Amino acid sequence: GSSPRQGADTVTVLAAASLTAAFDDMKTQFEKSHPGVTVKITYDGSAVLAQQIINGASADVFASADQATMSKVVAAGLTDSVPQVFARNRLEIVVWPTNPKNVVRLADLARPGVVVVTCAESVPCGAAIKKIEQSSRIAVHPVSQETAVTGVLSKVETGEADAGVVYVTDVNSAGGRVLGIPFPEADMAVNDYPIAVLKNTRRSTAAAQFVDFVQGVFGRQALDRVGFQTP
Amino acid sequence: MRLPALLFVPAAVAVALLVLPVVGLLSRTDLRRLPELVSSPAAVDALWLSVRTSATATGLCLVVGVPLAVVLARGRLPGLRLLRATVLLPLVLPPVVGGLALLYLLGRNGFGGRLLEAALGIRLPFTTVAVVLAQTFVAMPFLVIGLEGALRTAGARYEAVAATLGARPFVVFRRVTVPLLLPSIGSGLVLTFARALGEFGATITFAGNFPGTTQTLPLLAYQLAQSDVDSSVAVSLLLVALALLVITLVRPRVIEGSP
Amino acid sequence: MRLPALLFVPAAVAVALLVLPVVGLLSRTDLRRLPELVSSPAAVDALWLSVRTSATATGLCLVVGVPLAVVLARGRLPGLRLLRATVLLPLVLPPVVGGLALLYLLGRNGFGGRLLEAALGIRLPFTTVAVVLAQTFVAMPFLVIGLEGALRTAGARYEAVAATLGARPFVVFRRVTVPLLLPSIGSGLVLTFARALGEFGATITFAGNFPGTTQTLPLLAYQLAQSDVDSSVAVSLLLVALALLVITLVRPRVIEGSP
Amino acid sequence: MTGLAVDVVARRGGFALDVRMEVASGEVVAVLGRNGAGKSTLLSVLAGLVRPETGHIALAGRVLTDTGRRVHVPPHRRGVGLLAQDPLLFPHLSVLANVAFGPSCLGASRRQSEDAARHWLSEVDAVGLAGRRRWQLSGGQAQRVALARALAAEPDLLLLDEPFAALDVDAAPALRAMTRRVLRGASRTALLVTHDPLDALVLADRVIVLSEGRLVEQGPTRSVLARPRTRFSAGVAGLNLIAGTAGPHGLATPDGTRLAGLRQEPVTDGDPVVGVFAPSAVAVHVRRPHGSPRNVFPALVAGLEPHGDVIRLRVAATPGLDWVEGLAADVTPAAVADLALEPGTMVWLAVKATEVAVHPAPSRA
Amino acid sequence: MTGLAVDVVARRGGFALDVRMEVASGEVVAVLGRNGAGKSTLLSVLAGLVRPETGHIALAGRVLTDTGRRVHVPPHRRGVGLLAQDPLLFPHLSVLANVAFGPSCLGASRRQSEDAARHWLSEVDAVGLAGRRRWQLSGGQAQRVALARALAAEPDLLLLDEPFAALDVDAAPALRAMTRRVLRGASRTALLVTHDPLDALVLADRVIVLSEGRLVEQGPTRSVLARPRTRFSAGVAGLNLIAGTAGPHGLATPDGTRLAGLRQEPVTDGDPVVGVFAPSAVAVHVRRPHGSPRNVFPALVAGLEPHGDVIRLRVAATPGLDWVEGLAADVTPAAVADLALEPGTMVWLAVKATEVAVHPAPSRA
Ligand SMILES: Nc1ncnc2c1ncn2[C@@H]1O[C@H](COP(=O)(O)OP(=O)(O)OP(=O)(O)O)[C@@H](O)[C@H]1O
Ligand SMILES: Nc1ncnc2c1ncn2[C@@H]1O[C@H](COP(=O)(O)OP(=O)(O)OP(=O)(O)O)[C@@H](O)[C@H]1O
Ligand SMILES: [Mg+2]
Ligand SMILES: [Mg+2]
Repeated sequence: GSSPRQGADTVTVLAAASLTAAFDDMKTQFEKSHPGVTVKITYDGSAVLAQQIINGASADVFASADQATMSKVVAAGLTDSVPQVFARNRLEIVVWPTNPKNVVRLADLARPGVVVVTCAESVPCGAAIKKIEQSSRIAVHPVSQETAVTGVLSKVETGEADAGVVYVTDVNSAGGRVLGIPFPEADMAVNDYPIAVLKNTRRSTAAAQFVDFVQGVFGRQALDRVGFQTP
Repeated sequence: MRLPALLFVPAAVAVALLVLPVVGLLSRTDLRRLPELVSSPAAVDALWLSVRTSATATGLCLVVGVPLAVVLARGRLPGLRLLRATVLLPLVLPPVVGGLALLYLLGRNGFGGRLLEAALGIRLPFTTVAVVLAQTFVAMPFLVIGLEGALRTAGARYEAVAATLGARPFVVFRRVTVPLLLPSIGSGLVLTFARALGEFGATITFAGNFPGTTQTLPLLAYQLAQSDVDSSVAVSLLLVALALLVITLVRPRVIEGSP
Repeated sequence: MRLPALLFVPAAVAVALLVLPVVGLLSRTDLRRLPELVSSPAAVDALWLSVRTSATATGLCLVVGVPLAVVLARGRLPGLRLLRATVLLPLVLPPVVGGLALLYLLGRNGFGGRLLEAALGIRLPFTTVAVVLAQTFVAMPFLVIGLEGALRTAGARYEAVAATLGARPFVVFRRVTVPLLLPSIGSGLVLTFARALGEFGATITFAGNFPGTTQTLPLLAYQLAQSDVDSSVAVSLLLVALALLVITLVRPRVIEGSP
Repeated sequence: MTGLAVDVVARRGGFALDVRMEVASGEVVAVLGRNGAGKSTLLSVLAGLVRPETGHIALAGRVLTDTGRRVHVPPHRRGVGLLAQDPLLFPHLSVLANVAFGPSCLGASRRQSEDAARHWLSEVDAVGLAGRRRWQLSGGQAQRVALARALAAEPDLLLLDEPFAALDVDAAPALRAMTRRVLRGASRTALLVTHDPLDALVLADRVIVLSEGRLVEQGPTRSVLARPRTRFSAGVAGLNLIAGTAGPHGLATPDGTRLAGLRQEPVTDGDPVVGVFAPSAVAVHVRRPHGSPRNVFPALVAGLEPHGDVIRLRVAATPGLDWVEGLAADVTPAAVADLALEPGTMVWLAVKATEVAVHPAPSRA
Repeated sequence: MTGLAVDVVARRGGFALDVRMEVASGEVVAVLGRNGAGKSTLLSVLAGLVRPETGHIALAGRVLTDTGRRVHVPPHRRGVGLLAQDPLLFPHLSVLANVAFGPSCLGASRRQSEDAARHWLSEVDAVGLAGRRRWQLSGGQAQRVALARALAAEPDLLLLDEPFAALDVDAAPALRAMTRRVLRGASRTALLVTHDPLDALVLADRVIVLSEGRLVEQGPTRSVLARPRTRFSAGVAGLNLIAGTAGPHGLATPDGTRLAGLRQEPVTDGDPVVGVFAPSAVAVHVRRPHGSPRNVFPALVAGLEPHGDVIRLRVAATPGLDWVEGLAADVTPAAVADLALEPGTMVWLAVKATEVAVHPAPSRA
């Protein structure tokens, strides 16, 4: 059968959806600095990607949006290197650009009359907000627990919800269609992004080079541009 | 009628294609954990919500879809051909985009939504009604297209006979068209109910995902899949069992007809 | 035949339900940006892949689905009733779980996958073949159920006549059953193609989302939705246009029959 | 006038129906004609199932169709009942419910309509079938139920398309008598398509004959059957008919043969006429006879059929004498044996001039 | 034996067919019987479309059905052709392709089958319809095409279910003659269901009569029609028949009335017998006659129908004389006028003992 690898010099990367902008940037630069090597990147929810790896998707590099998901792949014995954290992401409140409900703090989300959407607990951004709610003792009552960050964003973008909670990087990638509002409690649940070379890869050199590139100067710059913190 | 032996080979391939994956699914599921996974409050809530909304959506499809099918098959309006193509819209629209379309129409900023809010003070998104609407939108073509085809094949001969016996058009519809269509309505409803029951993309986009209000079984299954594939599969199997139950209960009675 | 006036009210409601959301969608889309969004290499690749895979899947459904429908409607096997219910499995399984089921069967650790790898050195998951399989799996019931219903309504009288004229079962199938079924096969194929074209959940789970290999149009639309809702909608509209094109091209010819 | 007035042109594919006729209220008209002549099409037009291209239909003073004024009363409001050639019983209803359908559409209660249905079923001798479904009936049983259903709807104008075709010899006379009683009793206007002259004789006041979509002959039943003007109605009446032009001795056929006969009505020489004579008036010889009969012509035996106590012989034409084709002659079984008549035998037919009645021909035949 | 041997019991809902019969090779048998008697069911069983419950069918030495040995040759390998009551032309094929279907199934090339189809279409006078579809045909046209299609398949055993029912008076004799030629020419074994005695007389060597699923009478066509043993076949033959038990003077009806007649075959007193007499032998009186005729009984006029040159009168029973129901008497039109006969008139029927032929009755009737 045909495989997603098209040439001898292709590195296939599976990356969390929130990395889309940063990794697209890196791909261009990496291919420029490594002539003859093509990078193919698939973006999706980390859990979905992990599931694919475990079930035999042939890929060279996996960049996850959280540690828990990466550990599943490690536990399945499918990594070739020790996963390394290369980026951090923190939550931000997201509102309609004009901020009609005047939301400025996390506590404003608990105000009656403010329609809020968050992620479901089973996805990383939902787990994070849950953690924050517990430690800050502020109870947010969302009308919907979205299963993906995009769900939260689209509800705020369309004006259906007054506010949501997503990652900084998501706010940035949505451009001017939403407004991000940082809040201090976000420090309580910072998300770590690990990256690893996968087992069975026949191009471990190029794969390792890409992992290094992500952690290198250019990678940091690219991550920084879209709002990631780098360790 | 004797069936050609040659037919059984592709038929068997088809059955294999349909059944083996489900066998695969079962083989990887820890059936002992099933009862526990399936009886969690979240699963029970979602199940009940799914049943209610899918049944309502199916009913809605029946009430408006049967007339639409009759108009499409028997009507002589200009632009009928275009109308016939529009019935297929929800079928080809990716469900997520379908949900978006509903949101643009009936959301807080959509013209329909503004109208509803101004006139009746109703807001649809994030409510159970939104779930029903999303399901109706995606499932309706399944009823309409099958029925229209059946009406065309059956022809209008019995309807003409009824008219010569003095039956008004509505009487013809009620006492001839619909009863003759019952087997097709039956199988169309099965498809519609199944589609509504499995609906995910449009629901989550238009109605969101809140336990008890808008979190149907497929939404729960999807959400669980992010963290716990096993319970996700378990919930899906619950869905399958439910659908098969409804189908075997409803189908034979409706479909029974002349030999 | 005159249609009862009362029928037009629910029919109009149905049309509104189907069409207005799409109007909402168009009203919020910047149509001037459309050509640019739609002609990106990614969109073109995805479009082409979608067309190829959906057409192949539809062909596969035709080849194995028609025989299955005939066996279900005309066969006299024990357990036929159970078989009939299993045809509905892919319909009620949430597509993501359907994809999971395929993965469990044909994936690296599934028994089918191990067999294939050992015997032929083939790995299916995350290949274009996997896309076709996923689409076939979810779309097949749409063909089979409609056809089976049509076969039941039509009855076996013409087939009996053919047999008394000396036609072998296979000749009866080829020269009587299939031609008489053509209108239903036509509308069944439309549904099947549309369903395959819009297939998302099973594809992404079983085949992944690799541009050029497995990233069909709905997958692209999904991916774009993460960053750029507008292009996502644009791509979806491309999908709709494509489906409507195919349908209006194929449908009238196939469905034309006796008045 | 309070009956039925029809003047329509209707098209079905390449076929055109062009009929103008009037039927008095309470009159029963038999519609005769070859297969494909347009009989069923005419009934469909009257019932409102086929829209005529142009024309006008009025029943009891009500305009049912007027293409000029774009009037087309829908079938259910015409008061026109149609028993089509195909019984088309509703498959989802019992026999009783099928027959009760019409009465219940007229507003009768469920009980009343079922009583009416039982009454009509007993009229067609099918009460025993009340609980059955269509596929549990034999061909003739279905035909009876369809007749009962059409009668039960009590229309102003009843259209019957070969109502007695599938019935057995016991049932046909009984149902014919019943139909006669119903039509006469309620003095209901009716059109009856049939291939059986008996139906026309027993039931109809008047006969019309269609050919290729046109009305070619009409008149009181007995006079049409006694003095047919077209070969078709002659065939229905069991008579021979030869068309030609009037001459001093009788008529001349298109190929110039002269046929002696007696004029029944005044005609001018050269006018189109028909010569009519009974099969029993035809003598059959194996050698050319030389005797009193003035009309003698050769023919080939095409077929022999028993006809009551005699054998009816049908002939085919010899080259050059096309008009001989299909003539009938009655001979005794003894003569058949004596003359060794069988298909293919060459014979001479002789008819006395006094037996040939010459009538003016209809304008189109 | 090389013909057809049948001994079957078949069930359809509450109806049971129980027939045992043999047909010699090349023989043509007419199947008569009331509506619902089981004629079509018998043909379906022979064609293999209905599986008998128990029994055995053999054709030309081949076993087609043997429920004991679980043999059931499928329809397409029986060499049995069936023209059903409903023409059922394939709607997706042209008329030509419909008729060519059979030949092409026998392995003929496309060209050969179409040639054959054209031949058979010309035999039924329908070549002009070759390019049409089913819905473009009139009832009679469809019937002809279906006949051509059945003949074109050239089966060993041909089953024809009312093949001439919808045909016009021109076509019926021609097609009857053609069918006769085909059946005789190829000496093909055939069963022909009909309600028309003419079909039986012209086409069939032998007649069987079914009643309620059982074979109640059979024999050479002419003798069954001349000496019917059941009221049904008497009806087909146009004769009157009264059933009873043999007595010294003739027969006694179930209600005890004595009917004088002449025994035609030796019978013992008390045996079941039938008395047969022609309608022309019945004299009709409005007052009780006192004359030579020994058999005189009252009746009510039920209907009057023209029958050739005479009027055939059918009577209904007066209370207590049930067996009178349905008897026929032929009278002249003048007598009808003189006696003022009309439905409901009370009359006396008189039949001379010498006109009543007494035959042993069949075991079941
Ligand atoms: N849809 C059609 N297209 C073309 N020709 C048609 C169509 N319908 C009917 N015809 C033709 O119209 C003619 C009249 O048909 P019609 O059914 O009225 O005949 P009919 O007099 O009832 O004959 P029959 O005695 O056989 O029933 C026939 O020659 C038939 O072939
Ligand atoms: N599926 C069924 N269920 C019950 N009864 C049936 C079924 N099919 C046929 N019958 C009955 O079987 C009997 C025989 O039917 P069949 O069609 O053989 O009659 P027939 O002799 O051909 O009559 P006709 O002259 O009216 O065509 C009828 O009384 C009919 O009502
Ligand atoms: Mg007709
Ligand atoms: Mg029959």
